[in-house]
Amino acid sequence: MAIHPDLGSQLVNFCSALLLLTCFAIIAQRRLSACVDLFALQSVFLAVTAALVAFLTGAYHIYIAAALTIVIKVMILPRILKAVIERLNVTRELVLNINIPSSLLICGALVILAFYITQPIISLGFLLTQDSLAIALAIVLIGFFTMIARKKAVTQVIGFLVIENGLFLGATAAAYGMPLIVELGVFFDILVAGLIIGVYTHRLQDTFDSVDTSKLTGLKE
Amino acid sequence: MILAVSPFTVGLIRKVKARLQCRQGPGWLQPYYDLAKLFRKEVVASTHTSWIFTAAPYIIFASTLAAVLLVPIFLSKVPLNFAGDVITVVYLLALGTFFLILAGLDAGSAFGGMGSSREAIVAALTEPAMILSIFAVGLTAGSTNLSTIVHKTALLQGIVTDPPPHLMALAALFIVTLAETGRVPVDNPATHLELTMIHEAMILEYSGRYLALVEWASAMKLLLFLTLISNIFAPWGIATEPKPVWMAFGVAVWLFKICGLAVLIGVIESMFAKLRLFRVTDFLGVAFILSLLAIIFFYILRG
Amino acid sequence: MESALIILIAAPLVAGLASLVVRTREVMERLQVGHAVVLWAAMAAVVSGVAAGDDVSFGTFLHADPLSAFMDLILAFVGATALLYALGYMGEELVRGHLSFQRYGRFFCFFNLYLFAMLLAANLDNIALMWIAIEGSTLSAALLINFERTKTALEAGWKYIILSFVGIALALFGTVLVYYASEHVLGVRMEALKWSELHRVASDLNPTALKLAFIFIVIGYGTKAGIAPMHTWLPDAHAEAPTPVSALLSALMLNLALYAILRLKSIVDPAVGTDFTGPILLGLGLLSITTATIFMLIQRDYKRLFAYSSIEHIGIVLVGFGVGGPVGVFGGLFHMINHSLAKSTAFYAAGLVLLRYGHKNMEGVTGLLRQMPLGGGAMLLAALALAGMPPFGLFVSEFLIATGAYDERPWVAYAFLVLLVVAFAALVYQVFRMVLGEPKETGVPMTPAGNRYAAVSLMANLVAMGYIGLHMPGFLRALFIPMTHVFHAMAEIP
Amino acid sequence: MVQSSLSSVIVLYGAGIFLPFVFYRNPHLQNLVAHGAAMAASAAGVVLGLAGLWAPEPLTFSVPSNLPLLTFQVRLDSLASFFVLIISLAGLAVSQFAIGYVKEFEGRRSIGALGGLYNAFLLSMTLVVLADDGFFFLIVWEIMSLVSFFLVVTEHEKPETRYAGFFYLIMTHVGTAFIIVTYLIFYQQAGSFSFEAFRHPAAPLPEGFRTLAFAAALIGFGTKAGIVPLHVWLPYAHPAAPSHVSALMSGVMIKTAIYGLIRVYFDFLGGTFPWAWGFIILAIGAVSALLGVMYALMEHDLKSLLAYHSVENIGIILMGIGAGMIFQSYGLSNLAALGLLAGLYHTINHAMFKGLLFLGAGSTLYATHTRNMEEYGGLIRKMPWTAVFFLIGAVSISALPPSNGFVSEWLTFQSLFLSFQIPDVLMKIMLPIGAAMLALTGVLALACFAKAFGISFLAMPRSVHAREAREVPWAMRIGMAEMALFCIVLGIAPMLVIPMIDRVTAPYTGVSIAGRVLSENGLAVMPMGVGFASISTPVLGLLLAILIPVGLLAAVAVGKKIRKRYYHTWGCGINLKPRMEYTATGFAQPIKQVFSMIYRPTVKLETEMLEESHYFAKRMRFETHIEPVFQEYLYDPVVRVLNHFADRLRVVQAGSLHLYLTYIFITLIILLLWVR
Repeated sequence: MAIHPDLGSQLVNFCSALLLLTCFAIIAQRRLSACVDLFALQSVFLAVTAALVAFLTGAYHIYIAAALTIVIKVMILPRILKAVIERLNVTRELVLNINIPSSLLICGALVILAFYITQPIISLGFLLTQDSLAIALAIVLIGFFTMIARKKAVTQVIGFLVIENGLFLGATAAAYGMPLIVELGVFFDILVAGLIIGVYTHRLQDTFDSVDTSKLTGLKE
Repeated sequence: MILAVSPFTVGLIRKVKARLQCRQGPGWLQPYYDLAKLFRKEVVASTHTSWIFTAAPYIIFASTLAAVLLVPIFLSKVPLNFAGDVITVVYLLALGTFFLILAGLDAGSAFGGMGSSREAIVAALTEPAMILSIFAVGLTAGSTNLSTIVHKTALLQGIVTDPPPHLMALAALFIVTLAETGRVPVDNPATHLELTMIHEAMILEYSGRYLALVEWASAMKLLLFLTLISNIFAPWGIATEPKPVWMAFGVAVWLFKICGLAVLIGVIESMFAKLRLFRVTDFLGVAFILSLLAIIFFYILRG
Repeated sequence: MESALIILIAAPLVAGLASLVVRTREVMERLQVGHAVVLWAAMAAVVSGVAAGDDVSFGTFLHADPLSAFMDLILAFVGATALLYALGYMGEELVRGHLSFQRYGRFFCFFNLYLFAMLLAANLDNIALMWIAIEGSTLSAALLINFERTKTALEAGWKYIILSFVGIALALFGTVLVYYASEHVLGVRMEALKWSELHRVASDLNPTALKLAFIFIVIGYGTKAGIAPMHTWLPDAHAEAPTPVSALLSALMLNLALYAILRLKSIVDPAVGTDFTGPILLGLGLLSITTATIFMLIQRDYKRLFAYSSIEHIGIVLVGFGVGGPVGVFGGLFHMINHSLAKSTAFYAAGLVLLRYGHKNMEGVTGLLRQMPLGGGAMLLAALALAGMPPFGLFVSEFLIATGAYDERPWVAYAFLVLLVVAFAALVYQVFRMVLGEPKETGVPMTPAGNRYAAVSLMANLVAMGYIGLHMPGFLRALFIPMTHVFHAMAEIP
Repeated sequence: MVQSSLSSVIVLYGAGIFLPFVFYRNPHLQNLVAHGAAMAASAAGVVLGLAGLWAPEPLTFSVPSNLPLLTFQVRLDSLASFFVLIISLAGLAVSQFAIGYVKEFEGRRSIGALGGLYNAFLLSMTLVVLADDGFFFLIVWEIMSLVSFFLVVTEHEKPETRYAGFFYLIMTHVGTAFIIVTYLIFYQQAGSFSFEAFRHPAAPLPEGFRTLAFAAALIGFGTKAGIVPLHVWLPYAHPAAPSHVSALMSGVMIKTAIYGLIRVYFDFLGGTFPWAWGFIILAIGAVSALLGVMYALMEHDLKSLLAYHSVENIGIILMGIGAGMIFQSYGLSNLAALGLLAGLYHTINHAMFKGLLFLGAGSTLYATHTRNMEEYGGLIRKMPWTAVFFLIGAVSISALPPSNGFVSEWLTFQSLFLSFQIPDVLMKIMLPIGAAMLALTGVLALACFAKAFGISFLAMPRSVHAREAREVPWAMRIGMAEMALFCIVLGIAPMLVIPMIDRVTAPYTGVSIAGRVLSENGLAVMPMGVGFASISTPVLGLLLAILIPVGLLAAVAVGKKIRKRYYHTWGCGINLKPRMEYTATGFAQPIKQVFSMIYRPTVKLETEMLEESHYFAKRMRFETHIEPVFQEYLYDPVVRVLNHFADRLRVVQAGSLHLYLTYIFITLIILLLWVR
């Protein structure tokens, strides 16, 4: 059955907009476990978006990608992170590099920037993924910003994963997803990365008995 | 010629000074007696000295004599003319100075060293003025070759053609002469007081024939400079052609001139006091400036 | 040929997995030595094949064009010497009881996987798969840097991971953008990611998309390449990693990341014209040289010193490609290979010093020439090479780059020369303080076995340096000419 | 002929580099092999130089390299041949000397390394002057610097040696950078680095670039030559090296810079330039000469003293060349040739007598194990040969007739004096002033060497070292003898040297002046004909030789046979002790006083009085230093600023991960905005 392309693009854009919103929520959130949940939520939206695109364009390998997203980003990784949080019993982040209101403002600026930058190439985008590229870029930037703004290792990891989500959205939206093998490779890498980071955070806790990465300033000139 | 006459000038100067001090003073020929006597006396050499000490007097004597041979005295054309120009003369004398300094150091006495070092600084300060003044004169003649200079000036009476540079150069060269030959106010040949002596300090260790040679050489040096002055700036009457009559006349004129200069020096010596060593700088600075001005004037006048 | 390529890439993987099951040191040594030999042989086959001009590829994904072959040459040669050196180095640690045999084996496993990932990345004819391979190398490197498990090593590792993961993520975004641009020309299929295809249709691709892509790629891979201001992880990682790993990081990984950037440059240029990528590379290059020089001046730790020197040299290469033109490009490429050789040599020597004294503080290190002629001499020669002294090739390449720069933008040449002089002063001053003079500390001398491996690897590197220093072997030139064409420097090499 | 000698030069030096390592078991053999090879190679080099000088047209040989813009090409034109000759002559004598001198290092040092580096040094210098390709030139130039650096730090356990070596390496590297700039400027028009292309560029060089090339070359080569104020490294580096190496560095290596200058100005720039260039060269030369000799006077370290004299003599050479350039720019070809002649003549002279003096210093060092003149004294009786050779060197460098130094300085004087032919009044006045400065320099040099020789060799030994000194082995004496011989020949046989140099200058000035400068019988040297000015060193020598006996005869004639008695020197009643002797410091004191504005001496006098009375000193301590003006006000500030700046920037690498992330983030944003 065919859905009107405008409607399709509306849906896609709506989903990606939701992704963006979750980013802001993460920025605004101090409690770590909540951040993880939000990340999981974002991943769900992501999967939905992917599925939508797959459905609308008939590029079926994207279904697999969506499925993988659900498995890895909604199930496995949040578990790991939760576990870490449990073990470190750091529930909330009290001190931030940049306080929440200004963070939100900056993120707003970043979104505008993203639109501004991608505007010239949007035109070649396929109809129904019009603005997703811009949103993807915005998510990447915000994830990046999260890593700068937050101090705890866990939140930095979340920021990193948000970036990944942005990338995935970009890939899906802009190019109907990379070829399957690429997707698989990427997911594999993300998985391993998540594991290694988990290992590292454990070690950090053991050695520095804190995951406050801003304390890691032993090596300098 | 110079060999023969040089001691006489020394004697003359001494005489003049003596006279000005209302003394009888030694006879004209006293220096000759001294030399003869010294030649006969036995030599006392220091055990610390090396062959340098022995060789130096001969080298000094020889170099001075060589310099003399390059200078036109009463004949404007010297046979050895091609062998060297006025710069060569200067450097030959420098050769003498070099060995004199070494000799002064050789004995290892503090006086020798002191004299040597002072001689060095005086020489250093004198040289530029000398070169420049020579240049100034050379420019008019368009040559640094003594015979040419003398010859030309003799023919076209250089000093008359453009006086200012010549006069300045003359003054400069005269001062240089006083410094180079160790006369008052730079040095006092009569003194043997540690604090003041320069030349005497260096030859303090010498005796007998060595002393004679050195003294003789310095006398020649003095006369050499006087000759230079007289022949460069007032070459009137010098023989321009090797004719007996002219030459005889030239000799007479030359004798007359140097006597005049000798008297002048004598007068100066008895009028001025010796300068402090570090005042010599200013004195020679004047000479330098004069000779520099001479050159500048030369060009400005020539346009 | 195909087989050679496969062997070249598979050998490290096999050797890596094998080293997990090895139980004795002798076997391990035999295994790795054999592995090194195989690497050399396979590399020789591949390079000569490509130099001879025939098409070396396997399946759709593996393809060795001159540029890949060039990377293979560097990776395999230095990788092999690093293996030998590691045998000596880790063997020494083993003998001294600093690490268990199990970890000894694990080290070689990681080490070889690292090599594998890099060799794979160099030969993959697919921009996205290359990204995956490079990500793989990042992961294995993360494990190696933290291998010694000290506090500082952990910190260095953490910084490395976070920074390079961010970088690599940005690079992926860039890759996506390239795909985004290319699929309009090549359609939504695998070919749209093939280097060769992209290169073919480069001039039709959408310029703006490529520009954005290039920015993300430069920043992304630039983080791994240690380009200032993304270099910050590099000194820490190089200083804390086990020395063979530092050598690998400096001599191979930086070049590999650079390779990725240059690949993309060769595609972006036809689309948007050189005066887009040129200035970016120039600016970053000069910035890198400056930063590195400043920190070399005030350096107290000799491993960090060489790390910064790597940043400097990456900057020099960037300047070479930034100015472009046959001379500049040639200089840049020649600089890459010479720098890998010299820098790995320097790190090998530094490792010997570290094994002897057990600390990295330059104050305590003097009179190396007296105390350990091998290490001291090698360090001296390597430092002179790195400082750009003939008869080593770095002088030639730096001079060529300056010439190329003078052709394009004279002021760049002047700035470049000034920076080089200061860098020279800094490096030479620091190294000579260590090498000359009388020894202060006695330290622990090495076992003959360890020394043997070290000597072999050092000699191999030095000989290679001398060999390509002032005169270029035919096969290398046969590689270089087509490579300069890859970068659209079509003009004849003078 | 040429080809064979060229190849034999390279092969023999090569053998000298590598063979010593073959005999690593036997240092003595290594020594013989290395320096034997060097001698043979230098001999071949002499042949090569002469052959090249008299060859009808320049010969070229080249080997291709697969690298872009680089060909290993050598060209044997008259200029190159002349410098090859200088290098090889010096190399011959020095290698001979080294055989003896290096014995001292056996056991303490790797003779193989020392000998190999020594050969490499000679080879690189030879190639520098032979190179016919800018790229190749720079390579051998850098190798030359590097090798000489290693030779300088031979005794690297001494901190001051390390400092000297490092300072030298940095300075010379800076110089090289400037040379690179020079060549790049030429390259821009020529499109290649071959000197042939430099000579005949596709398009003529714009005026601005010509000036830039002039300045860059002056700084670049000037650093190596040691012109003021770029000379600071020289007095550290030259003394630090082993003496035979110092002889080569001071005598020969800095001449390669002179070669480079002539190559660039007269060959590449075609000898057409404004008079200002010549004047700048002349002025720099005058200043270098004067300051060089003045600092030399204050030195008590014999080798540093000689090093400063190198600065002085480079200055004199540059004065000659500068005068030549001025004349050239006014189109007075004959005089230009004369100026160059003077400069080049002094170049070869300085190579010889400075080499000789350094070998002499090396011998005293070998015998006394100290470089401090205050600890010498009376050496003339311990080591008579060395004394004689040193004296010859001293006379030559003091330019006393009939030595070789006199000839070249006289020629310089003449070329300065001839300025009255220049139409420009300013120049007319400036050049004589230069002459005055040259005169002052000459006399100060005389004073300095009177001091050097007098204090070191005459009077009583001032220290136990000097008392126990022994004459040096034959190998060293022969080496010095060779050098001395070269000096004398150069002095009394200008009629052989001038035609040689004339072949060098003729291509650049377009005129051959050998016929005009030499009288028919070849006895006299005369710039403008005998009527103008002339010297004849052979005759002068003869004259002195005759006149010395004359004095003797006179003495004998008047005062019969000599009676001689030896007794102690009179020391005011007390019998003389070495401590009472006049010291080098004391000797230089008046000069220091007079030129105090230049030296800025600082004097420290500590007096301890006796408890009983405040009029009797127990002990006094007297210290005096002269201020190293250039280092204090020119070099140290640069280093200080750089370090301070670097130190302030530590914060960039503060260790905070967030900071690092921020760098990347900001870079990303900036670049993205830049693209848009």
